[in-house]
Amino acid sequence: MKKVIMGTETAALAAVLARVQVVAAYPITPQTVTVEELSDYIGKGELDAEYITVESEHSAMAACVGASATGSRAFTATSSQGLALMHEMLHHAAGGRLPIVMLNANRALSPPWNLYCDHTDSLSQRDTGWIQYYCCDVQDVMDSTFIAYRVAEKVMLPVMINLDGFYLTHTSEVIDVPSQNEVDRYLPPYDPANKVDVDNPSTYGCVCGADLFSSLKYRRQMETLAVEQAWQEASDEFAAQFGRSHAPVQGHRLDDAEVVIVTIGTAGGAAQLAADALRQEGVAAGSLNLAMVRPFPYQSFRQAVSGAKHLVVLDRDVSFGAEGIVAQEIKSCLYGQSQAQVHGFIAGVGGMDITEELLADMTREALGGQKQGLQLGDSIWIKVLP
Amino acid sequence: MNSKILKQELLAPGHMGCPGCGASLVMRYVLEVLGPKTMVVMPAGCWPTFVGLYPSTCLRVPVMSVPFATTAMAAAGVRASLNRQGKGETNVLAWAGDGGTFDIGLQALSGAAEKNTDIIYVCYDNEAYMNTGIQRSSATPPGCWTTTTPASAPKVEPKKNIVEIMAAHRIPYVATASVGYPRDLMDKVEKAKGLKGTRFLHILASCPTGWRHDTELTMEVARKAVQCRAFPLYEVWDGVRWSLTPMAAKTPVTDYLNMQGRFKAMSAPQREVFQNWVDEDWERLRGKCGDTQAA
Amino acid sequence: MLGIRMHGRGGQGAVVASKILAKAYFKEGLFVQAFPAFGMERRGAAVAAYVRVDSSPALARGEIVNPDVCVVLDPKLLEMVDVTAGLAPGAPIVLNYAEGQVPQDLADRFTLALIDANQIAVNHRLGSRLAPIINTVVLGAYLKVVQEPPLQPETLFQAIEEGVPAKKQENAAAAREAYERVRVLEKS
Amino acid sequence: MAKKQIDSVMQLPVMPLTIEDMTWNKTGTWRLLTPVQQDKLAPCRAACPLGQPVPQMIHQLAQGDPAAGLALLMAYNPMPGVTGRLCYHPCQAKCLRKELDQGIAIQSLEKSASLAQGAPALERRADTGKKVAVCGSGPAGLAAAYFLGLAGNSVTVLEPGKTAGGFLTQAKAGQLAPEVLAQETRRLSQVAGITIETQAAPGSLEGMDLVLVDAGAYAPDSAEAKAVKALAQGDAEPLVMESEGGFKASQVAHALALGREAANQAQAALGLPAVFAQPELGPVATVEDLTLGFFAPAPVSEQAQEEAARCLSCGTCNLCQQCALSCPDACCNLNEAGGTIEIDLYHCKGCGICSYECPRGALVMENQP
Repeated sequence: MKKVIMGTETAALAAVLARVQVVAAYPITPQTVTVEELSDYIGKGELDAEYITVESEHSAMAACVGASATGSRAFTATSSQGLALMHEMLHHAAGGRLPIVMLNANRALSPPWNLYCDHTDSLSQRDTGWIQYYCCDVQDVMDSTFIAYRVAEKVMLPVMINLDGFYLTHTSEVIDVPSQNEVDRYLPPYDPANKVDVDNPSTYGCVCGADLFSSLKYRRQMETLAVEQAWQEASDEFAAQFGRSHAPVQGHRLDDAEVVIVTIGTAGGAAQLAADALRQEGVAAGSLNLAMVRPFPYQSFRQAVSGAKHLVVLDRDVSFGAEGIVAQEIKSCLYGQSQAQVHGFIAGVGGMDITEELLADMTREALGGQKQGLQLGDSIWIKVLP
Repeated sequence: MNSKILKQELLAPGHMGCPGCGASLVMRYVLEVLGPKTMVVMPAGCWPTFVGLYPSTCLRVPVMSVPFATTAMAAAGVRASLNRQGKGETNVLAWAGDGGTFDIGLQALSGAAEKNTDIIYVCYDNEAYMNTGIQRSSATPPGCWTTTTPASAPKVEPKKNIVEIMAAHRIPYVATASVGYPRDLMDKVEKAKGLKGTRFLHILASCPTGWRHDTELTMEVARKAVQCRAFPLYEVWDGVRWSLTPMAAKTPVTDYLNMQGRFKAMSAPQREVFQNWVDEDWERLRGKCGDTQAA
Repeated sequence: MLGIRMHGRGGQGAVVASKILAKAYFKEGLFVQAFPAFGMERRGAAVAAYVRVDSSPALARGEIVNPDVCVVLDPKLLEMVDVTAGLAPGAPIVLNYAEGQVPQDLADRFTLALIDANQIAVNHRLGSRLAPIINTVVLGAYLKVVQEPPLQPETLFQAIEEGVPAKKQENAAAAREAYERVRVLEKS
Repeated sequence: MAKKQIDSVMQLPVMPLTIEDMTWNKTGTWRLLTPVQQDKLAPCRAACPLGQPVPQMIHQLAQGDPAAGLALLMAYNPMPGVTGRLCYHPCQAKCLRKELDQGIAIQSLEKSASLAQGAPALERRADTGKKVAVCGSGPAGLAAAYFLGLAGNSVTVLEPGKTAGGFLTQAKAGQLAPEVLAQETRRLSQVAGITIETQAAPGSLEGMDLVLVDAGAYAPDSAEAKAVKALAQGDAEPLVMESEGGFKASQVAHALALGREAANQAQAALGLPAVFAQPELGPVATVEDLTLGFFAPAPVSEQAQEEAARCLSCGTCNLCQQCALSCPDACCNLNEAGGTIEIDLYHCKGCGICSYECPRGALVMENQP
């Protein structure tokens, strides 16, 4: 069924269709609509779930941990400061191998206060062990929620679905809303092999010696590295059923591309337009939307950019004292694998429209054209005061 | 034929608790009443470090060991999950020390209590952060030695009154108990078990390691604390009906203080201050209990 | 390098003893390093501490795999850990053991310095009968069997007085008594 | 109790869940002192001329099992129904319950136990083939005969009078009814398998291996005493039971003790091992050994089981299980089948709470390897 719907409403509707059983959440702009909608769905009896109105995001994740470990499908949503407050619990949820799915509305961290899009909040949680997926449009929000639960419950790891604050959270688009039956066919009920259970008592998370601790981490790394493949398979099956694909790496005109514009999140659309425009100028351009940042999709990414000589990388974030986080990730992925030059641009930190023109100009600069911003270390900062 | 005094025995021997650990005893008593259909949620503290050495555990009920600040809310998540699965009869026991309750876990506890979340919350109070090596918590009594309240910088503030805080949430049941009086303790757990909503038990759990007393005195010290009124036993229903647990004749606090190395450095004037603090609190408590009895 | 491994139980003061011993050698002009094996130790559970003594600063850190001498604060530890691990045949073991008794299997393989430290500690009012504090007592016995590098008894006793939190004189006196009363059994 | 061997991390659950309990962990190695159950001698028992296991007997009454209580008594005393009425009960004077409120009515409880139906099945040794005659059926004679019977001898009590019981037959009316005496005599002869011949005449000692004479300590010059002594005439060396000063009815326990001791002497004379030995018991329990605060004050009761429940069981384990209740390591437990307290020394950390909390001082911490 086609419907015009906003990003945050979509996230809530997707949770309903995924038949989540426990929702624990705390309001924060620009995610708030999701938790409001969910409490309304539960209130109206359209979602049979327990809703816990917690007193902080740290507690929201704690409640999800309790729910998930005891065998319920848990959902929460947050943003920026809330995600940062959750940090300890993010490590815990992943270490506990709990398949929680969380929406994160990407927003800048204070001070000073800023409510707008910025990827530093989620990217600085890269090492917590969560699968991180970045949505490019509202349909992606809907679909990736189902894929996320399916993958999470298979590999027993939590998934963070990221939505660009306002650019996606507050954008209404026409999307295809699948029926409950269709979703049920794709996403079976959560029935974990292990859980904390009175009928089979055991202790979750007690003290562990160094040897076994290392071994557990080794196993988690092994199983996390396999997520790229698992997600790809889940995406392929989703495509087979619904006709839409949501792969870890989403390319546009990459086959013969010599220069590739790399984005995460909603900038992917503008990047496609920029590549098309550059093609008009005779530049062999393509674009790549990196939907999955953790685990990093090494195989698909290396393959997708194997012919490229230049990578133009957009970062809406910065790792202070280093460079843009996505650029860093890509350099690490390509080290010893590719001769391509990585051009890191930092733009839209704390909210700025990323347009087709901006991305095309960056690409031109990378290919020797006019300077667009201020060079600082390995990055070029766009639209900043000197 | 004789039968065992504790029938459930949900604590297996072999745990890593210190010899004479009061908190281990409290767990035995609480689980004796709650039984095997109980899920325990515990944050950082002594208990989670000795409940097991992965992949082994000393408890025969399921346990979740969760981050320090989260006890009550992780328990709320468990409760919600069990309710959703139709397992409303399973007890959810949130189990934290004084640090995890009075300090870092207070926000989540208040959050859960405000919603009258259906959990039994037990604070086993050993009056300091014992697991990290005896540091002051807001449950540490004044004049008490800890590694962060050395003789050169003693604690002067009274112990935080967690019971009043919890009673102010108007939850159905709040009670204090002492490991020195197991029968009374178990009676109160029984009362808590029979109610719904947030039930809070504040239980004094002596710690020979941190309190500096002989291991054999664990229960005796906890009785003395009650007898001198430093840790009076009482109950509060719905935040408004206060009732004293019948207690033996009052003894001077010095009887209690002198048993423990942690109070050794207290001067006579400090002891007097301590006694006054105990007396004032006791009078206030009596007033509350008396008022409701009259009403 | 002299490598010392001390086996104790949580609460017996093995870590404090290792620091005192290190300090005593330091007073003799040597470079020292003392550290505990970190664990979830509880009162009663097995713990270990190490001391390195050398004429130059130690670069290695962590466990001493092949110690020159072992100090065992409690006979129960013989059941709990292999106190002889990495120890050369005939090497000295300082062991708190009941008066008049000999652990024969150890005596066959190592040089033993036996001392009834519990008794001495109780006599000097160090700890209680349930939990005597024997760490400094055992150090007195240690003096008798380790000659190189030299450690003057008075230096050790002074380090003990400086290193214990309370009952300074009693601890030193107990160590002195242990030094006098230790039974040394050369490997037969 | 062995720990599971983990060879591959894939053997473990995905979630960090445990797969076994901690009982493999030998925390018993942490222990310095070891709890040992070591009953002390209860003051009431110490004061009893017969050394009867008073607290144990009372414990059985408290448990609602007077027959078991009677069996305990009859291992020491052939006539608990008599002592339960006549004895001057020195036990009660020593009762430590008086420190708390009022002493236990021990004598009434003894009488209560004696009212249990039937005769207890005490162990009777294999037949020795020896024949013993006991002349005189006063309490000393009956006690000697009783224990010699339990020792496996063929025992005949010869009583010149019409009724067995010696001076007990002269007890004041109201103190000891003739039926009670008769019943007690019947029970003891049944338990020990002995024969009592009344109106016995001299000259029936043929074939006896030993003759024992109850010389009538109460009134050695009375006609009855003379008649008893006459029964022994004809035997070359009768063994004569005598006691300094004689006994009164109220001192029946002393007479019984004398007879019990005579049984041992007779056994020796027959070249047989002693039949009765007072067990080795520790020092007498004092009020310092008790934790009086543990016991709630309770009024004296007319009802035996209630009164029995007031007994502090000084120095004597009565399975109150305060030790089991107070163990932080759950390693002090009642063995339900055996009715004993068992301490799991594999795990006991030696904290000593069990010993400190034992209300009766029956558990001590010992230096034990």
